[in-house]
Amino acid sequence: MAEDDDPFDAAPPRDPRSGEDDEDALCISIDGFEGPLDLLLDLARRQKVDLRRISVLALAEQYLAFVERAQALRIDLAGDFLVMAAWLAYLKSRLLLPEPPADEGPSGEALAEALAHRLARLEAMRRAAGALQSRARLGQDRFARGAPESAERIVATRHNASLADLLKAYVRVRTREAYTPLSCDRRAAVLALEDARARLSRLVGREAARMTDWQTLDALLPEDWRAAPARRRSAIASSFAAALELAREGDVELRQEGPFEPLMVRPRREPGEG
Amino acid sequence: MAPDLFGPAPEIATQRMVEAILFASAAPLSEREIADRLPRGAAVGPAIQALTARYAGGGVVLERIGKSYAFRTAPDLGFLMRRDVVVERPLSRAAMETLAIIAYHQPVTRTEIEEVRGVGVSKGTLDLLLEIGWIRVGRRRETPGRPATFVTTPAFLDHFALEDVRDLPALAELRRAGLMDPTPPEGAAAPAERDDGLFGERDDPAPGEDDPSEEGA
Amino acid sequence: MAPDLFGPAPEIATQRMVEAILFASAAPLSEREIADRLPRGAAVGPAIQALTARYAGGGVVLERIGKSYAFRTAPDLGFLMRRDVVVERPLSRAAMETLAIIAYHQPVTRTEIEEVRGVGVSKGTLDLLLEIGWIRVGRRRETPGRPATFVTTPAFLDHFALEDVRDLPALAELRRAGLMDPTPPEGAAAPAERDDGLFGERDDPAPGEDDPSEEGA
Repeated sequence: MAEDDDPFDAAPPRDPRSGEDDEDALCISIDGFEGPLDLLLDLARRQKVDLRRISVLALAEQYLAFVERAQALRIDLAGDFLVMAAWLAYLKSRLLLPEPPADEGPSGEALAEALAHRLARLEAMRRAAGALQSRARLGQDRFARGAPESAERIVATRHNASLADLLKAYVRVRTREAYTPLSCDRRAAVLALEDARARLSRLVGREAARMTDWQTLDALLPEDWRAAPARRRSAIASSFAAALELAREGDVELRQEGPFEPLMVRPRREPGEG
Repeated sequence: MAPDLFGPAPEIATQRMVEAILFASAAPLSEREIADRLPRGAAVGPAIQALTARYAGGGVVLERIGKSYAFRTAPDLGFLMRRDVVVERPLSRAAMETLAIIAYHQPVTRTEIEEVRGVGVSKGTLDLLLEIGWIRVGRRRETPGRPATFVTTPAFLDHFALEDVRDLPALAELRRAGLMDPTPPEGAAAPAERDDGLFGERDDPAPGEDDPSEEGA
Repeated sequence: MAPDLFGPAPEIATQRMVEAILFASAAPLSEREIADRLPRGAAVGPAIQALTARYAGGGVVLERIGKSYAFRTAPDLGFLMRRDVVVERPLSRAAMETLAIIAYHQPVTRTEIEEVRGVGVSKGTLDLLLEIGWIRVGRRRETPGRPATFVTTPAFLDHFALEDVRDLPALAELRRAGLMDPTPPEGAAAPAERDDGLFGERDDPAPGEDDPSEEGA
């Protein structure tokens, strides 16, 4: 590593997974690598030069050798490791063979340079992560006032919620929705007109004595059909239709003050009764 | 550690250390307790005296409390600390979900919120969000019944450090790469889960329920 | 209120008050927040400057964190307090790298993070960083699919002792070396050189899917 253009003023962290520099270290399990790029970076570091000056050809050969050895040892390589191997084999051929006519896409050199650049970028961020971690961190190296003072008077309640809470709530809602069994919904969400009518007629008949005044249709909905909106909607629709039928047959009277006002119901009274 | 710690005169070094320890401590500390944290042999007493003198007259003073010491606001500045504060309280799950739906689907009617949530939304929940100032009543929807809609406010953006509601990640983005864990919560499939209001109390829209949205717009 | 408040010269009085307010608060405060608690017209800026100079080199220093200020123990004295620290589980290497990429490349999309790392952002990583409060959602990128972006927060600056994101270690050098750009410097590579498909699968967000902006007001 060329010390003079090292932006982080520190030797790159030694990757504990790479162990010693001997070739056998390459036999380590690939489990330690997060992906082909991670593995390539580890191989590139062994060249001990600035990442932008590595020999991509040598790197490609090392990678291919690694993959070959892994396959000889019957280690299962994830697909992306093999895709990278195929691409590096192609790159190697482009680097070794004479350049084809210009219109055949990027030159081998350009591809190699792009790869080296990618590795340098990843390396830079890896080093940056290390540099961040070694800063004087709050709660480890720097400390806030241990006993913040306040003679506070509580005047209001503020509701606290973080963006993470908000996003989670949304995913939760949408997920719950996706998992709600449809069949269950369908069966449960419809109050049959017959049922509504039977219920309303029984209620009106039985309550006739006590039900002296108008009541909202809402108040007459079955108890367990009031909460969930879908069930409630269905119950209102069925009960309304049932109320219309009963009114036509002369059992109840209906009244509504205006559009969208509550619908009122009462048992039909004999003329002169009220 | 700090190799140059004893670069300055030892009494200055000790003073700095005592200052830091007292500052970071949640409770007053005795000379003994301070000494326990310092390199062996540090002279705590003189350091405390020097600090007391250095802070005297400033906005913060080093006070002796019994046998212990602590930094405190200068007594004449107490009025600065006696501010009116607000206690923070987490938002209920129901309110959080309602808010999230409004944020993502605005302008949205109450019925639409209920459709997305799969459970009723109590009036108290919407009232609370209106009261906090994170939502407001938007334009009425031009559909039968002309229901009121709800939208989020600038205060909402402010609180969640968002520049625009459009910046909220799409559901697909949240799910992909597990930005937010999408495993269904237990009881996810329970069809008629009740939204029991904010803190358990006030759970039912009052009969003759006056939707807060009716007044708005 | 304190009647003798303006006994000393006003700038000294302001300095004392600013000192008291900042000292009493564990969280960083902006000039604005400080001014809100002071008598009208108090010059907060000069007081902060004077305090910064006065505390420099001591065991406690006045730090600037973004647009805010806070007293913190001097970084070289951490060892004195460390024994009281609740040991937090260190972030995974993946999470730390993701954080670094967000910090250095902000605003950055998830796909861009994956391009740098060469692997998908693992489940829960962004989640965790959001929850810690070191990152937040930025403006959507105005490219096809309008992907969400991520940026760091003031809490990130505070935690890592940065005055500003421009002060990230070696940022200028990395920029000069072209390492902040997705392609090699001076367009040496063929123009069509985009490394998609070959390495990290870049799955672009499906356009408009569940995008709140589509339905938004």
